[in-house]
Amino acid sequence: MPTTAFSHTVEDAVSNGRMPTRRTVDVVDVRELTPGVIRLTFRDEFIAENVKPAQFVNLYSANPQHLMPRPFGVSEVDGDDVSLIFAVVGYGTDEFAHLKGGDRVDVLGPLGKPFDIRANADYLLVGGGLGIPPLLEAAQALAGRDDCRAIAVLGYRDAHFADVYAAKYADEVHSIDESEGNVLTLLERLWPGLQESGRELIILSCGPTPMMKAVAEWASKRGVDAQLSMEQRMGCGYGTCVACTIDTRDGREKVCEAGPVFTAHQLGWDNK
Amino acid sequence: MPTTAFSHTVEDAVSNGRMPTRRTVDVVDVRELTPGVIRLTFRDEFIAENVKPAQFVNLYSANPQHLMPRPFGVSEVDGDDVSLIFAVVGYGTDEFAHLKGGDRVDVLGPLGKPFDIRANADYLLVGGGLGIPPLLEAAQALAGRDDCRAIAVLGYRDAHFADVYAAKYADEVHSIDESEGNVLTLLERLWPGLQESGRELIILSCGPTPMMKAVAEWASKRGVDAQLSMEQRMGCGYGTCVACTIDTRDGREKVCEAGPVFTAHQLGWDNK
Amino acid sequence: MNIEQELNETPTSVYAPHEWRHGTVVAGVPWKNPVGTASGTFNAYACGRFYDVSQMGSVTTKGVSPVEWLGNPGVRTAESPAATVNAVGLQNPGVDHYLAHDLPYLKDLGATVIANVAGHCDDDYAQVVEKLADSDADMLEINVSCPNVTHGGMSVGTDPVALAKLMDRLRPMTDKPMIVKLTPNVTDIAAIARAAVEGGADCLSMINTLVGMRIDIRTGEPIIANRTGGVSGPAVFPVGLACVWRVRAALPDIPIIGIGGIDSGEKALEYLYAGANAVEVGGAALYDPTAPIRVALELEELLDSRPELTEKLAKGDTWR
Amino acid sequence: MNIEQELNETPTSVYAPHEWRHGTVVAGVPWKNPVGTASGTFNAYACGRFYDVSQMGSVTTKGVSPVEWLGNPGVRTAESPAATVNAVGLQNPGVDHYLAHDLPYLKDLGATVIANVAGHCDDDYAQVVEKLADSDADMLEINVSCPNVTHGGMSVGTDPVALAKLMDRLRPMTDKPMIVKLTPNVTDIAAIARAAVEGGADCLSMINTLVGMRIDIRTGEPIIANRTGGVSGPAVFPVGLACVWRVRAALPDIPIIGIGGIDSGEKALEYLYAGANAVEVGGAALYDPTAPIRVALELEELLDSRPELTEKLAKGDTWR
Ligand SMILES: Cc1cc2nc3c(=O)[nH]c(=O)nc-3n(C[C@H](O)[C@H](O)[C@H](O)COP(=O)(O)OP(=O)(O)OC[C@H]3O[C@@H](n4cnc5c(N)ncnc54)[C@H](O)[C@@H]3O)c2cc1C
Ligand SMILES: Cc1cc2nc3c(=O)[nH]c(=O)nc-3n(C[C@H](O)[C@H](O)[C@H](O)COP(=O)(O)OP(=O)(O)OC[C@H]3O[C@@H](n4cnc5c(N)ncnc54)[C@H](O)[C@@H]3O)c2cc1C
Ligand SMILES: Cc1cc2nc3c(=O)[nH]c(=O)nc-3n(C[C@H](O)[C@H](O)[C@H](O)COP(=O)(O)O)c2cc1C
Ligand SMILES: Cc1cc2nc3c(=O)[nH]c(=O)nc-3n(C[C@H](O)[C@H](O)[C@H](O)COP(=O)(O)O)c2cc1C
Ligand code: FES
Ligand code: FES
Repeated sequence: MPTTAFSHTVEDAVSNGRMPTRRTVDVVDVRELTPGVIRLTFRDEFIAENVKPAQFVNLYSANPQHLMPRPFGVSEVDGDDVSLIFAVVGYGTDEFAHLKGGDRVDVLGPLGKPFDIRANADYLLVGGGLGIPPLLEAAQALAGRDDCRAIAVLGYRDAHFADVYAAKYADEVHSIDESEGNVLTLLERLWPGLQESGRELIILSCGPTPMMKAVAEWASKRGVDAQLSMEQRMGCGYGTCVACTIDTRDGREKVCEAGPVFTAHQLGWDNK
Repeated sequence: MPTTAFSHTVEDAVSNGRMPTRRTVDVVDVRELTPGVIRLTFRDEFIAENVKPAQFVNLYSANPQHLMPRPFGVSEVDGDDVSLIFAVVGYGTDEFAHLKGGDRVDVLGPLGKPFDIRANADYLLVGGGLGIPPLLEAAQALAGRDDCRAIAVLGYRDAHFADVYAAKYADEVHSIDESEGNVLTLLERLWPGLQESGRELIILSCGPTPMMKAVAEWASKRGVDAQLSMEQRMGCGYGTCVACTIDTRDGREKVCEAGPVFTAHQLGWDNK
Repeated sequence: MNIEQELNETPTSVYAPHEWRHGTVVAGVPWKNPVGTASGTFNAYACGRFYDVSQMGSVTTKGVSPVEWLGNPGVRTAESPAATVNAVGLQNPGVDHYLAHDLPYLKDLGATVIANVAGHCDDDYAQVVEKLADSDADMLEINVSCPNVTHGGMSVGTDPVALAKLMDRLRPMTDKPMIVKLTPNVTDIAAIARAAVEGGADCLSMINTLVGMRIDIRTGEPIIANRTGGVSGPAVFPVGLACVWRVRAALPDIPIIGIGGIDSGEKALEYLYAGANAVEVGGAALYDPTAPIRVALELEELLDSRPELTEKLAKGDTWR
Repeated sequence: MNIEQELNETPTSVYAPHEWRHGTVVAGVPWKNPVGTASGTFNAYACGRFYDVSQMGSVTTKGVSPVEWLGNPGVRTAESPAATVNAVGLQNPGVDHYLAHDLPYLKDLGATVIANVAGHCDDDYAQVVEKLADSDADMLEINVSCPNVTHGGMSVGTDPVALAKLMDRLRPMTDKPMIVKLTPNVTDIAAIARAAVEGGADCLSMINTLVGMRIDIRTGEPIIANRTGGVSGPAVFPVGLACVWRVRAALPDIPIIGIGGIDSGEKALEYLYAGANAVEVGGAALYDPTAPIRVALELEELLDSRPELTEKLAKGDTWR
């Protein structure tokens, strides 16, 4: 009952030099891309203005028995509209999948350390399944730039649900599903043409851990730097609880704060 | 997530000879009668058809941190529409007060033992504050009958929020607020005229315990039977948890099952 | 994978009769399904209005004492987050009334009945067990874990020596399977469990309620007249689960009935994976009268796709 | 009466500086208001992005050990109804890092700092206390109640003899007020509390987390790598409240910091009425970063209409 009397507005936070806390935002659109895969769009000016590729937002269930954050990478920003793409895997994602435009949902963000996008480079955006959303956001960030190329390399189990979003921003979209192979198949195929521009080639990747590991090793063998966006169960998503750690060469690090992006070297996946 | 695959329909229950369990119903109307006093109407055919005066229904919060039943006497039935009148006193009533037509709410009922309404009698419906709602329902039940008269005697703190509903059904409505006195003041005033019909006079009463006790003693002195609708904190509302007991001459009884209606004699308030 | 997809889409009635597909055996007693009702949240007549109580794996009746007990006065219940706090204090009409009314009523319906035995001292427990020894009850559950009585109840269930002594006395009095119901309000539940088993318990059930309270901020005083009460409901789920897990690790062979916070088939299944032989639904019935039968039906659908588990259950074995 | 009406309708900012109206004194240390942050759910840098942490009554930092600890592997957290289950295992960079970074950072901000002390054995605790003895920390909190480490932690906090022995060693090492943080996972919390006070504790804080767990029904295995973890959040509120109530009844004079499930000013107030001197907000910060400061502001409004209580608090006295 009482929490209503307190001001949580974004303006109040920003004018006091703070990051806005958890807040309720309007859901703009929810659609099913392929069975069990949902694209949800909500409106939040603060996130829309500040989010960078591979940063994530926490969504919160409207059911107060389900308190924990549900972190999702941002896949696209359009004005003040922020989109996520997620798979229905449990209680929270099932609840969010049943939201519709006009409903409301609680969010926090943007959170985490983004991909390090440098000038004058070619980017291979290597995504697998529900790891693809942050790479769409990376494609969008790269779309405006003359000094960079974005080549999306996407692997799916079956339906190529994200190709249409990748195609909006990436210079090239290559995708594959399990009937034909995986992202490594595509990388092998593309490799000969990739060195032509003479620019540095950088891999940004997100997907299942075995896939990212294989991608990192593939990259390492070819002297290509790779940045990998990791997942871990989170207690808070903003660095206060130390629940979300993974082991890196720098020690046991928080995925929500030191990550989600780590270099292949940090993860020890570069065979060095 | 999973509870949806099970059938809880009223028809299913009735056809199997069972009482329907907790179910979600449509809210038809919510209005504030006086500050902090709400009249809520929902649609439920089963309750509308079966409820008797002083029976109650459980409402449940939509917030799963608030699991306990909120019992409310039914104040009026109109077709399939069931109305309650309640004061905002805590979490649940505050939540229900903010519902509006078109929302949904979970209910269980009708529950408890009703007033014993016998033929050929005059009824004094003596209510105080938020004890008035079940007496409105009693007035409605008596309204159709030629062999009975219903005389409402209503006490309020200030605003006479229920008079308009009492007047729809009762033969007479007398009301008073604290600036002038209490229901005893009215009873004293009415007493000389009450014996004229020659029919048995019966008091049905609901309100704060001290008021009901005073009414019972007033009645006892005059040889008038009194039935009193009691309140107790409830764990279930349907007789399974033994949380809601009060002490009576018959022992420690469940208010939700042996009551809420008890006779003045059962309560030991008849000085016999 | 969406858990929801594991559930049958055809509505199953909580009211209609049902052919159970996955029965089990608990300490030698067959249960139609692995879901019972917990003591104190089940009343044969009240619950029977809503569903056919004989459809449950078992039903456990309210704690019964040698003579009528009036329980605690005043307000007995308060809400807490995802839970309730109760201090009924074992009000019941006594064992003779139980033998004359509730027990025959339930047996006539065809229910598998566990009689929950309450006492303020060893003599009380012994008197009740003596009267139930040759009754129609299928199992006896010795409640040494009620937090809301001053004597007996939890004071025995927190002391392995006192518990062993009590069991030494009760065990020879009957051939019926004897369950000891444990409290989570102890430093080492495995030690208490061991004492119960050494004393001859055929089965353990856990958990009873956690000690808790609420205060009314209008008055600054406790809401419940007894001041503290027992916390039950979804909030206690992870605590009950950990108790079963620990006791299973300490005692690989003793049958265990898992109780605490179960309000869905999934939660029941977690208890089975933690090593319980069966489960009971308690507080969920307070806000959803058909919760016990719904949980049984939900669990059944989840078990349909888990043949390794149902094979074990059918033999009275456990997952771990 | 509508509780909501007790709250000021003018929005109060969780971000802006605030003049506190109701301070208190805990074991001789002034707090700006009676609300602190609980250990392990507060990180100076992470929380400081959202609100001015120096505005809290106090802040308690994460358990600190003699050297860096890596904590538990793998998945460390799981959801449970109105709660979370965590098994971090006291990961921290060690006391030297703490003295070089976190502590000066917080003191520079003007925060009242409680340093939470962790150890696997008595020597560990002693090494940390020795280093903190002359530090800028305002209070030391000896964490003998972490359920997620194999040695030390809860094993000391469940044994009055071991606890008294530890306190005998630590007490003479510093003049700083020493808080002992108690676990609810014991049969008799008052006995442990007494041992702590006899060993020289200036203050008690309670509760740490309840032992609990969750199992993934897809695999049948525990979600958390450590298998069991500590339950915190709204679900544990009535348990924490009852612990404070019982310890206050047993020890009328010892300062107590109430912790467990606090997510609103009302819940904080219940702890004060149960006899706590002050409270701390833990798990609520995990799903609402500004929960601690919001609770402090909500409590302040509730205290405005309770002068008898605020007078006591101002003197460091308690309601009961
Ligand atoms: C940085 C980050 C970015 C992510 N981005 C995406 C994305 O863009 N699209 C997408 O489909 N998924 C993404 N995930 C995974 C997503 O967070 C989980 O699928 C989701 O939280 C599951 O919630 P649930 O309530 O349905 O599952 P439940 O099992 O009901 O959730 C219970 C708890 O476990 C946590 N949890 C369950 N599964 C996971 C998981 N795989 N990873 C982390 N936490 C989990 C939940 O957050 C919640 O706290 C991301 C995870 C992280 C850490
Ligand atoms: C048989 C019966 C009929 C009732 N009929 C009416 C009515 O017609 N109109 C009306 O205004 N009120 C009625 N009440 C009282 C009403 O149930 C409570 O005011 C209401 O439950 C308070 O809920 P809350 O969530 O706002 O309070 P909270 O304090 O948030 O509720 C917490 C718990 O305490 C219980 N509780 C709190 N106050 C009371 C109380 N006074 N009596 C019983 N339980 C309480 C709640 O049901 C809930 O379980 C009736 C009570 C009973 C027992
Ligand atoms: C109102 C109430 C009364 C109870 N009475 C008894 C009892 O008589 N005997 C007993 O062994 N347990 C009793 N219990 C404990 C429950 O059987 C069960 O162990 C506990 O509530 C935990 O399960 P739950 O979370 O599913 O409710 C009672 C619980 C409640 C809520
Ligand atoms: C993620 C997490 C980490 C914790 N770490 C510590 C710790 O290092 N030291 C400690 O004394 N308590 C620790 N605790 C316990 C809390 O300080 C607090 O006592 C407990 O969570 C109960 O309060 P709550 O319900 O408000 O969370 C931790 C709790 C959580 C949730
Ligand atoms: S999730 Fe809490 S620190 Fe990362
Ligand atoms: S409220 Fe449960 S028996 Fe009356």
